[in-house]
Amino acid sequence: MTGALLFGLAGAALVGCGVYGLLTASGALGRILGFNVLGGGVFLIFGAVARRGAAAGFSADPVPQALVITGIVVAFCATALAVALLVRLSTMEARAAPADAGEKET
Amino acid sequence: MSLLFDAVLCLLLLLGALGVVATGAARPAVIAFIGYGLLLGLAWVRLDAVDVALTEIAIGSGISGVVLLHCVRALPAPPRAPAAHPMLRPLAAAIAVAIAAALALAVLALPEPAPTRAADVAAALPATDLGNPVTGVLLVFRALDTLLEKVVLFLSLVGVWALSRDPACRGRPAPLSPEPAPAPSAFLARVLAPIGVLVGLYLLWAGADHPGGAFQSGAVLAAMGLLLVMGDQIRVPAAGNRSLRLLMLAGPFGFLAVGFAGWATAGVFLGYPPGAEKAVIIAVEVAITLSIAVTLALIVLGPPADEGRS
Amino acid sequence: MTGDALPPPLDLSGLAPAMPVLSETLMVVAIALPLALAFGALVPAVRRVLPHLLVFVPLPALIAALAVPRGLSVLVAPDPFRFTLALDAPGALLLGGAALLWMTASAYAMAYLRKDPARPAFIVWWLLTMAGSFAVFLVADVASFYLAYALVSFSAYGLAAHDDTVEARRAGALYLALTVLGEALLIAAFVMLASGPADANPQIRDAVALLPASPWKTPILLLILLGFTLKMGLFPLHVWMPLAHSVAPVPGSAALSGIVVKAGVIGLLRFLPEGVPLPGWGALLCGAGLFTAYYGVAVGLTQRHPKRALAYSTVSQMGVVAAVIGAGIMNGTAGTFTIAAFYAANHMLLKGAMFLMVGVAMAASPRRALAAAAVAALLGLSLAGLPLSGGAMAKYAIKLIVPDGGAGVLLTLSAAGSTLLMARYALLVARSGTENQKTEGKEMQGRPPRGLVLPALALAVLALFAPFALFAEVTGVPVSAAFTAAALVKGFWPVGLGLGVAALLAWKGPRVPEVPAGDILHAAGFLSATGRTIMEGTVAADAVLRRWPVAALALLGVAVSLAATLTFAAMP
Amino acid sequence: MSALLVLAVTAPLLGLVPLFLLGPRTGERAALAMLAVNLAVTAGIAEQVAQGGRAPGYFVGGFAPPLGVGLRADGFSAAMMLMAALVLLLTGLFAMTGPGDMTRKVKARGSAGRPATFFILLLSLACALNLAFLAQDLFTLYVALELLTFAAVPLVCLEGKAGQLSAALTYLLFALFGSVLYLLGVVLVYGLFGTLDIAHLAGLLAQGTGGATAAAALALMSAGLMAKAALFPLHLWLPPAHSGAPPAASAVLSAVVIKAPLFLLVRLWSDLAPLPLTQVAGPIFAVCGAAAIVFCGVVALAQERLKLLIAYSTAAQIGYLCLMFPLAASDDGQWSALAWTGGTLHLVSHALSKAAMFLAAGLIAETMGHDRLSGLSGVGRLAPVSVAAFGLGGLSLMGLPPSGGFVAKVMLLTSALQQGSWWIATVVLAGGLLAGGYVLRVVVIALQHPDAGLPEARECRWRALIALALAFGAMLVGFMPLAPLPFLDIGRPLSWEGLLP
Amino acid sequence: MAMSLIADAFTLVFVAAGIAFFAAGTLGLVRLPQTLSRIHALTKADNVGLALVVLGLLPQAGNIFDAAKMVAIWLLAQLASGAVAQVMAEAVIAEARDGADASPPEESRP
Repeated sequence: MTGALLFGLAGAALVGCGVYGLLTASGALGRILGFNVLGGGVFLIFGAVARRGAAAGFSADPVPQALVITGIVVAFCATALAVALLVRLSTMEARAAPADAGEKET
Repeated sequence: MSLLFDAVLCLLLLLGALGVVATGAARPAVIAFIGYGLLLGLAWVRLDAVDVALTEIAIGSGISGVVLLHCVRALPAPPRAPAAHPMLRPLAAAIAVAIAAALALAVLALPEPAPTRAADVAAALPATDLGNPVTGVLLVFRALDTLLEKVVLFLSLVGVWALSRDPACRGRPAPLSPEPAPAPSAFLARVLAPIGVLVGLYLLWAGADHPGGAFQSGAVLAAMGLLLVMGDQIRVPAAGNRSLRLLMLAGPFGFLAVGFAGWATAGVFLGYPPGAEKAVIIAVEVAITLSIAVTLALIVLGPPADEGRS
Repeated sequence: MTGDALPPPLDLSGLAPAMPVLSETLMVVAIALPLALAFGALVPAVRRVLPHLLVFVPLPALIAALAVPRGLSVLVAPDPFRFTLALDAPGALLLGGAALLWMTASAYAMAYLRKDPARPAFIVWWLLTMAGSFAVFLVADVASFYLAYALVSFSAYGLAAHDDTVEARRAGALYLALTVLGEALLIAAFVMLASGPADANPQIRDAVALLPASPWKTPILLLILLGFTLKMGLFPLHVWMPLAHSVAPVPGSAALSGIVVKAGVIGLLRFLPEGVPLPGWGALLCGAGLFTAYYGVAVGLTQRHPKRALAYSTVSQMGVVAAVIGAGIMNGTAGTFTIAAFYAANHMLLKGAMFLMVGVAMAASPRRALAAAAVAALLGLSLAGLPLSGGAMAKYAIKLIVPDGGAGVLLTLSAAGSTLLMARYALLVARSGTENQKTEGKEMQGRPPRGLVLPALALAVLALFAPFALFAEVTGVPVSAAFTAAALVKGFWPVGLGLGVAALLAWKGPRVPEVPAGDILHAAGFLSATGRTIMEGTVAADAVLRRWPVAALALLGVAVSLAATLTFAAMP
Repeated sequence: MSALLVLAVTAPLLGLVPLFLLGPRTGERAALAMLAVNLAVTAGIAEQVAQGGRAPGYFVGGFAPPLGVGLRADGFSAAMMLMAALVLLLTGLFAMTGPGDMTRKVKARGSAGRPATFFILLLSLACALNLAFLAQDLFTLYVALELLTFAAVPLVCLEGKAGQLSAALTYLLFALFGSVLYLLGVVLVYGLFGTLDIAHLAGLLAQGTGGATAAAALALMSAGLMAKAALFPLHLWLPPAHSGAPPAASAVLSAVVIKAPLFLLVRLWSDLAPLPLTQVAGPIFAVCGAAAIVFCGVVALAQERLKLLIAYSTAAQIGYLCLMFPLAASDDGQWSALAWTGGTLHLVSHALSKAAMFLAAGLIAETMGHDRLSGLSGVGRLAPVSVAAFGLGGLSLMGLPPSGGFVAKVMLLTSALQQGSWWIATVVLAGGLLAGGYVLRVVVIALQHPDAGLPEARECRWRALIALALAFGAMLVGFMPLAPLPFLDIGRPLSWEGLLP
Repeated sequence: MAMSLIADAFTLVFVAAGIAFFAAGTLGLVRLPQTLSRIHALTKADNVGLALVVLGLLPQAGNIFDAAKMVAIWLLAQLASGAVAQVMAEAVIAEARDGADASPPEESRP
């Protein structure tokens, strides 16, 4: 049981948590967090694969690591866009429903 | 001994992730997410991927954390969410466990002489006289992915700006926090910013041979920019500001220009002039860092507010 | 007896050298002219002059039907598409009849719709249906036949739903739904048919020649029969016809009932193998035809409006045509198709004239309506096969195909039935003159405008005497053979029986309630109810499926099931 | 090493600089020029493929796969690129601020600055689509998919209405869920084989190594692509997103954006996966496709709003391509080639006709002020050219001659019947029936006499003519011969022959 | 040989002390009732703990630059935790003041 394999299994577990988050989140923010946890898990598995591929003087295979860096930046862009959409949507709904703030928000 | 440390770290990671996913309320989930992100950075260090650890902590949990906290503050108290189907949680848990188990089996069943591209990278790296193989892969061997990833970053900012009600997208985004910045954060901004910029530039310079590089330094510089804005040291930049837009375009289109220049010098798109690879790569990295710093900061600041309204 | 190598009746051998080029261009112009004018209607200048041109548009088709030697084919488009036209005996008969009906009905329509604001739209649909009908009779390859059939079917909707009343919209919707169903059935049959011969878009003749040997013979024949009898209006697929024909304006229902229905007839004639005995299918078609013949008469008798009575008469007559074709292919007798086409052409002209007479009667005062009813009665009796009339020629011709066995007797008895229905129709026409003479608001007290009367009478004359000219050519038997004493008696007794029963019924017949148009449609009300519940169920299921948790579960379910199946498959 | 491939990916990006820096009007003209250049480049590639008879390739940066990233254009991708470039150019012309537009109330609704954003997104779409059709590396395809999603999501909520925003958010989150699953598949593939280049992977997979994990990876990637292509039962985001978006945007979304994940699904199962696996997976996709055709067809019939009806029609028509999988994967060459051509022609004719229908629907909604079907009776008088464009597009969906849809339907039917899969034939026919149902329902309403009074607005004629041009394009596809198209077989089976030592 | 022994012993002692302070800080975080006292415990104990750990690791550092970097880390941590503690404290006091005069404080989010 090498270190890389351990983190691979941790990655698999994180994918499980992410999937659970995406399935059960009630609001969009919960889904965004679930997506990030799921992405983190996938990248961790990729890191474990990289670590197993250590050869030719490198302590890990650099190609997957480069892909993970690109993946993290893309995941951030996705989170930022989703958050911007969510914020704009909630401000519009808040502005659209000030009148009936009293009774249950439809 | 280190295996024990890894095991504890994995356990903490799992608990952090469960914390993020299982809590209903938004704010604790985001705070748990930031903590989980830092632990994830540690995990990357244990996997000998220091570049990735830097990126994960700086972008994955740092700036993402800021964006998510900003979102939590902007969200009104969530309305009573309609009660989800009672069977949903157990079913989701079952599927999650099944998928995690299947993946674990797949990871365990990976072929023993692990297939790797390390040898090819080792063979091709000296030609670019770069020390850090990850930067080599990012900027030389798979340069197309990085170029397009910059366009993705640019597009997400265009997407964020498209949400503003001010059609010309020229105005100034709303300030991050409505009330004036408290004194200590102004002090922190004044003291920390120069150090942060120094660290960012160091990361950029070291990136050629040691862990570091454009993404990580860009993120640090963006963080410092945000710190200055939050400390009311500098005004929030307007979206229409011409030099800002030039900086934003420097990354993707500077890289594209170098790519087209590669046709003349190295006879192939995104090829580097033989002999002067390192200089050109560093130039590209500087352009990318500037555009990443500006774009990340502007994404966090959000869409330009309406002309009339504050 | 007869065959393709038939000398055309109008012998233009005088123009011998230019003969092939002339007839080819004639065939192409017959279709191209109405199509071009239909698209030309977009230009306001053309739109203004169209009403006056309309009468002459079918002229090239008429000349083509008369002058073009049979069996001549012309390739209009280059090879990959292979849009070919060809003229054979059945095609020529139906084309000629259609051209005559289009000409007279066009003149009639222009007078009938003179004050209607939506006339230009009607003219465009009129021209498109005309082009489609000529194309369907002329076209020779499978894909182009499907194109022509679709053109005539869908543009006929424009004629049916012209008045845009609520009932017209309902009838139009039903017509479109069944037309689309028919198209689906036919495309399946054509695809199976066309995969026989090597190239992708074969000639109909080659494809049908390979039909008996094709592995999918049964499904092809079933789909072809279903598709075309739906258009012909055989029971139970006839529900749309009474509805559509009664809501359409008079010239529209004349075209619908006369010509558009014949697209189904030509479809059967083209796509059923001639000379190859198909006992099972023949019997099925003949049986369905006979049943429809009697069913049409029975329901037609209960109708209160002359147009609906005529619609059911068309259902009945198409049953007779189907019976003739069925009997013909049962034992593969040669010449069946030409005679069936002759009978259909005769029906086309008579039915068109009768519909126009209904329009004339409705526009006339009670006294003049009686005169119109007299002409209508004469046409009706001719349709029923009264000796010495054109219809008798047609009845005599189909006797040559249907032997004197069970089918023969039933067929002759159906003549009695249709006499009964024609009497009822004449009675309704006579009565229709009185009630709504005021509502028409014609200023000339009760005198129908000349624009209506002249074309109607011209068509009536043509309908009564055209069969005589064509009889010899179609059956090869001299006309005089039909005038022998025995033939006359054999022709007269069914008509006499019919008239006797009609008189009996008129004297003290029971008050039969009117069967609503599209009779079994109302019985099939539950179909639309189940349709609606299915739709609501699907929409509700869609709403559930589009909730986030369900969709996310579906995504993971798809991934897991795909992985599972592939793993078991990949397991050596 | 054909340089045109690189131009196809990078040329549209060059249009972003003037758009972002200069004013909207000059930026718009530059964008249209770039879209025209894009069309010229794709036409050049198609011509190169046709002349050379083999698929041109390009190693970016000079590094051959598996280390570097390769671009390659075979017949199928060249055809798709040409279609996408044509639709994007015509939609761009449609969205251009025309001569009389500044005064029209459409412009006044605060979208003056918006066209610049629209054209930035349109150009990025062009780049993403060309990359998706050309890239031979699984991770580059992931970046292309993300680029596509990031360009498509803002398109949905360009006008900033609340409904559009929630539709865009659902679209973004579900597309991200799909792309993370795709990425998980890519990670497993790299773990197994150490390479991400499709040609190499095809070789390794053909040897039968990888077993269960390879199957799981292919399944995950396919599920991700199905989520992004909104194939039934994963179509939750498509109807609100495509119906809410502005007309030009929904035309592009429906016509070309969902075609890229479908294209990748086909490439995954025709070039990457070995034949026995494809023959096992084919029926599953066919079942999903059949369910999409029938289910979404019925729901489309029940819709009360015109744009929602067309959006559900898109969800249904996607199913047709998935019917192609089992037919194209069968062993007998002739009939699978026919199914392959039929599927491609359906993709192309659906793109053209659906774009025409959405543009026409947009104009109808703009003329009448709403798009509720009950209130649209008699719109044929006000917007005759738009209704004609809608009708012609509908003709292609129904599969009536002389339209591209007819040729595709005949090819799929022939291939299905020859290979004895009767249920696919009946589904194709049922699809035609349902399409007939909802298209004729709209055309009949448009041609009726107007119940209520008609507003005095007129349709914008030059935009309606663009929609008509697209519909005629769909009809022109109908004049393709009913035989397998050799052009589509150039470059198959996939290999870097000639380019790689 | 003796030098490294002493260095190891030095590191062991100081790092252990540092960890003890960290443990105290975390205990404070968990046990103390209000936010203010929690911030107090955290900043005080953790900073001292970090100082001790850094001090303990100095001899292990390879060269002078790494040692300088570790000290720099400690300084940055001091700066950040000090400033952040102040900001949070002000926020908590402001929230308490708004809560007190406006209306009974609705359950403040944890």
